[in-house]
Amino acid sequence: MTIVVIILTLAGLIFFFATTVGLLRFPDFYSRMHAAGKGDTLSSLLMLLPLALYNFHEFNIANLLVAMKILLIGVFIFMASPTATHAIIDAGYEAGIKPWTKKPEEES
Amino acid sequence: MIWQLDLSVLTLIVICAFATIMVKDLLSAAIIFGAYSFLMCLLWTEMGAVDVAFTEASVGAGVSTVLFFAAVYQTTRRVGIRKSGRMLSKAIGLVAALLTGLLLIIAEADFPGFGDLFTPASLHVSPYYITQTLHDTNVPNMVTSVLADYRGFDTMFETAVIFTAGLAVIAILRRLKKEDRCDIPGPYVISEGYPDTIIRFVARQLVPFIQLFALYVVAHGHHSPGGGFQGGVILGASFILLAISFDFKVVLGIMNERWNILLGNIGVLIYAGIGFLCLLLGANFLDYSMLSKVLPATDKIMARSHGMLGIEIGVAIAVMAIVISIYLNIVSHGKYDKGL
Amino acid sequence: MQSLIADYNYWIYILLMMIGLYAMLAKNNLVKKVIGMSIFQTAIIVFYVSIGAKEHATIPIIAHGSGHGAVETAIDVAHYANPLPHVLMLTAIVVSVGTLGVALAICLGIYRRYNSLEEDEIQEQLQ
Amino acid sequence: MNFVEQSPALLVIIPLLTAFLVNIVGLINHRYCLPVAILGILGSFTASVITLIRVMQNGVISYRLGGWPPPFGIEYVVDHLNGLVLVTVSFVSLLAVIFSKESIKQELPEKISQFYTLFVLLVTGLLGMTVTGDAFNLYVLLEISALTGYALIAMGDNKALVASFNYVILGTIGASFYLLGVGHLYIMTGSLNMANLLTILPDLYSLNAIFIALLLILIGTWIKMAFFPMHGWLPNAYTYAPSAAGCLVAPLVTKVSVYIMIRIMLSVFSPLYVYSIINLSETIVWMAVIAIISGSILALAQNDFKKMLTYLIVAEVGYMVGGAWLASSIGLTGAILHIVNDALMTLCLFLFAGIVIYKRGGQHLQDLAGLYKKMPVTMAAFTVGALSMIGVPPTAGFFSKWYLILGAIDGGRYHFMAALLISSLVNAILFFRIIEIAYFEPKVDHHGGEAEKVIIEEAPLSMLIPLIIVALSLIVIGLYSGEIVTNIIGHSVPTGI
Repeated sequence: MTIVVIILTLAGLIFFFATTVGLLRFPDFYSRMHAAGKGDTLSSLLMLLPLALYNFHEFNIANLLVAMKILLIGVFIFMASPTATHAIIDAGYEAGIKPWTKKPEEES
Repeated sequence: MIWQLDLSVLTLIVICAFATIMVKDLLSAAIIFGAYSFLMCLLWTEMGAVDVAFTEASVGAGVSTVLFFAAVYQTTRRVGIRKSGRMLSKAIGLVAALLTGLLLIIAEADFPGFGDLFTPASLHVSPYYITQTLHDTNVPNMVTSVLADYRGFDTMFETAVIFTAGLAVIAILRRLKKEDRCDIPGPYVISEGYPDTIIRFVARQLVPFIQLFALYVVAHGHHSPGGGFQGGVILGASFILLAISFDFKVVLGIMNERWNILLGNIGVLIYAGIGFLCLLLGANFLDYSMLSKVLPATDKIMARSHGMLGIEIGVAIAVMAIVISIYLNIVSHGKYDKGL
Repeated sequence: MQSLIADYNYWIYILLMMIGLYAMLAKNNLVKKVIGMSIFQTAIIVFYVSIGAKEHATIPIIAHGSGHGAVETAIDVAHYANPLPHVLMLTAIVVSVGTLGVALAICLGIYRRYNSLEEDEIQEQLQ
Repeated sequence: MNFVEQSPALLVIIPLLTAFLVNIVGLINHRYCLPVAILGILGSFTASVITLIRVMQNGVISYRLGGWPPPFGIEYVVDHLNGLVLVTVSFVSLLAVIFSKESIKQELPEKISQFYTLFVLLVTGLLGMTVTGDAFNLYVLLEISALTGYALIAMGDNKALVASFNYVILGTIGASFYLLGVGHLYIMTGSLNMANLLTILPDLYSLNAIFIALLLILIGTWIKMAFFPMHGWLPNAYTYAPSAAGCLVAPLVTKVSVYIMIRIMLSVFSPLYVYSIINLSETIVWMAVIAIISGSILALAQNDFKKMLTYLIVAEVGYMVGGAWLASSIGLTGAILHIVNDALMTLCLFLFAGIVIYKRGGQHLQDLAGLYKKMPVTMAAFTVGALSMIGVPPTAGFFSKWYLILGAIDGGRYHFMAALLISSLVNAILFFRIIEIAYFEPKVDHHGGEAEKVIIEEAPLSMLIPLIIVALSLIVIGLYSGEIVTNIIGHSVPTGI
């Protein structure tokens, strides 16, 4: 059990790290939001899952309830975070931000 | 407390505070301020002040940020370029800040150490609350029992403060006449174009859960962090979410202005009324133990617990109504016609 | 030096307080002043919550205490953080959000009349 | 329920409940707001009078809110000092609410219900601040009165918004400093109850932190009462406020802040500490001297009648702070008596200003021209207020000034005495200038129109009656000030400072 928890947490941390790198290093608004939206949601889930599991070191109803609550947080993050990303990107699109292309910018 | 975590969060807080003050765009300032509030919330959780953290998360990071956004939306993002001739106020600010800092540093030398178990603050009054809360009120969350019972009078006026704030915003901003002479149109045009189906769908799915959670927070405040105030703010926030994702009119359709004001009044009246009921029953003001006379099958201790639940509900109603009212007024510039 | 490290919370609160106070008095933009005000008030909250913190103490909720009045074990005071500053600060947060709402409302009112949020531009129009 | 037994709580609870009733009633019809508000404040006034009588008969009252014993719960403590201030506050607000009827109809016709709700809440806050015996509870009530004050002032004309914003910023700094000071006391003692603090603190008097706690609280209250270098928010805020709001805010907010300062000095720190152990009184009396003189000089420079009054408030605050820090019991007596007198005098002058604005539509000094012929009763009442402000014997203002001067001599602070005399002289110049304008300069120069009949146009009765009552009360208090000092104030001033 502990090993699973450790592996999941590590995976979550790696994804969080990738998200952060993506957020900082990607070239334009849309790809950055893409990194933030996807990576953030997945890594939050990967962090919450081991927390719920870790809670089961001793199985009883109270622990089950706590684990359920932690998983509920995950469900709501899964609903809210992509929507928020979508809303931000939509706003960016309406504000007229041009997507980045491979061609150098000075040609256009 | 883990002091490494503490220290790193504090450093981030100071950086955020500097950034909020320095940044040249008010919208960015509002966002960084939201981050600042969230870090504060983290810090307080880490220090064991879960109720404070919960309140800060719902109020500071939630409602305050939304209010800043609404205000910036109705005014301007621009921060003017500083002209010369502002040196005097800068000098006053600097001198006042440095003097205050100096005074506080001198005082700090006499403080008992941080985290010390044997400070006067943790030896004089607070042991009574910690040891007696179950015995006196049967409420395991001492913050709730101190808030709603031992120092319930403070909390009543705290609710009155938020009511006052809501009323003050109405008094300052609300415009009942159709046309105002010195009216400046809002700077941003709301795109009336495509209603965003995804956002609306998700918001519609989330709102019932948010409200359910808010009710849980109110009802479960005796046993877990939370209570009337936090629950009320979350309820209000669910309406704000509706207003943002759908339309201003949707919220007004659910709760029009008169109902809103009435609910705000009723909430505080529930609180003060319970206190007054105790007074009518012959005890001192807010002495809930006397409620056992009117509540069936309760002894004095359970009466205190029930009294607390009653006032928490009152607080939640008042705070919900007032949060909605402040938001609607600020975002529509007091006209209640359209807004974010 | 020992106290410098041990009491870091108090130093940070003083720093935040100075930032807030400076922003309130020196900034030209009204919304910036309001933000400074909020920082100033949170600094005080940091101070109070730091008073209530205890080393190795947990949150001030008595665990498994839902039995009606019956406390299984004696309650160890050192085990729980001091609840009183938390209560006071709940009130202070509420007060600060109330003040924030009123201050922003006044900012909006000023903007409606003077079409500016800059203090010097408003002063020019007042003269 | 025993009304007499519960009077300390009722005097705050009644206006609080009334505020919500006013707002609910306002949703139905605006006309019902005023009667409800008057009834509420009347109830509160009755309760405060009963409380004062009980205090005079039985001594200090302690009321436990929620039934909890003092250091754990919140306690209300009424002694002679705050009993007197309570009666003053509720009396002044009763007159102000009656006065507001016509003026609010003219100035803010569409926001009557909000106005009265905020008005009654402000009264609640001020009464609560006065009656409470808990340092933190005082902060919450301070914020209630501050928030209502911001809103009431911001309801005025365009300039009022800017003034109100400055008030928000400075008022928040003041309240936060107070809170910080209380925090310092809390970290050093672990208590928030004033009486409890008084017993714990003597062991800690040597510590810097206690001194700084006092300093922070003092700075906080000074900002709230507009003590001279920190007075920047006051003149504009009070000048541009709606006149009905000005009549409540101007007489009371600064005075209650002075009361809080005295309460903190006497009941949290002891007279021994503030006058003997720390060496602050000389500095503060000098600051008060500067406040009095600069307030008076700035008042001389004004052409706007209301603005002139606001600068006079700044000078009067100097009187009270200086009197409280003279380190003599006579000076302290004078300061406390002056809280009462100044509240009434300021009310009198602001009511007059409200009537002038109502009738003439302006508050410039020239708008006062020819008033003696048109409004003889109003001007007679104004003259009483002005004489009291100057300090002419039968009126109340003379006696508090007399005690202050005696205290200055007693404490050997002759510069304070000189400042008081200079200020009286300036007041005399100011008010005689106004009386001259109002008496001799007619509004339109009438060539050969000597036989023209002057039509007497008094203000409506609802405005006139409060003004007459307050003018009469100034004389009555003047005549009975000896009794007030021996029977009420004498019990609250520690002897042998």
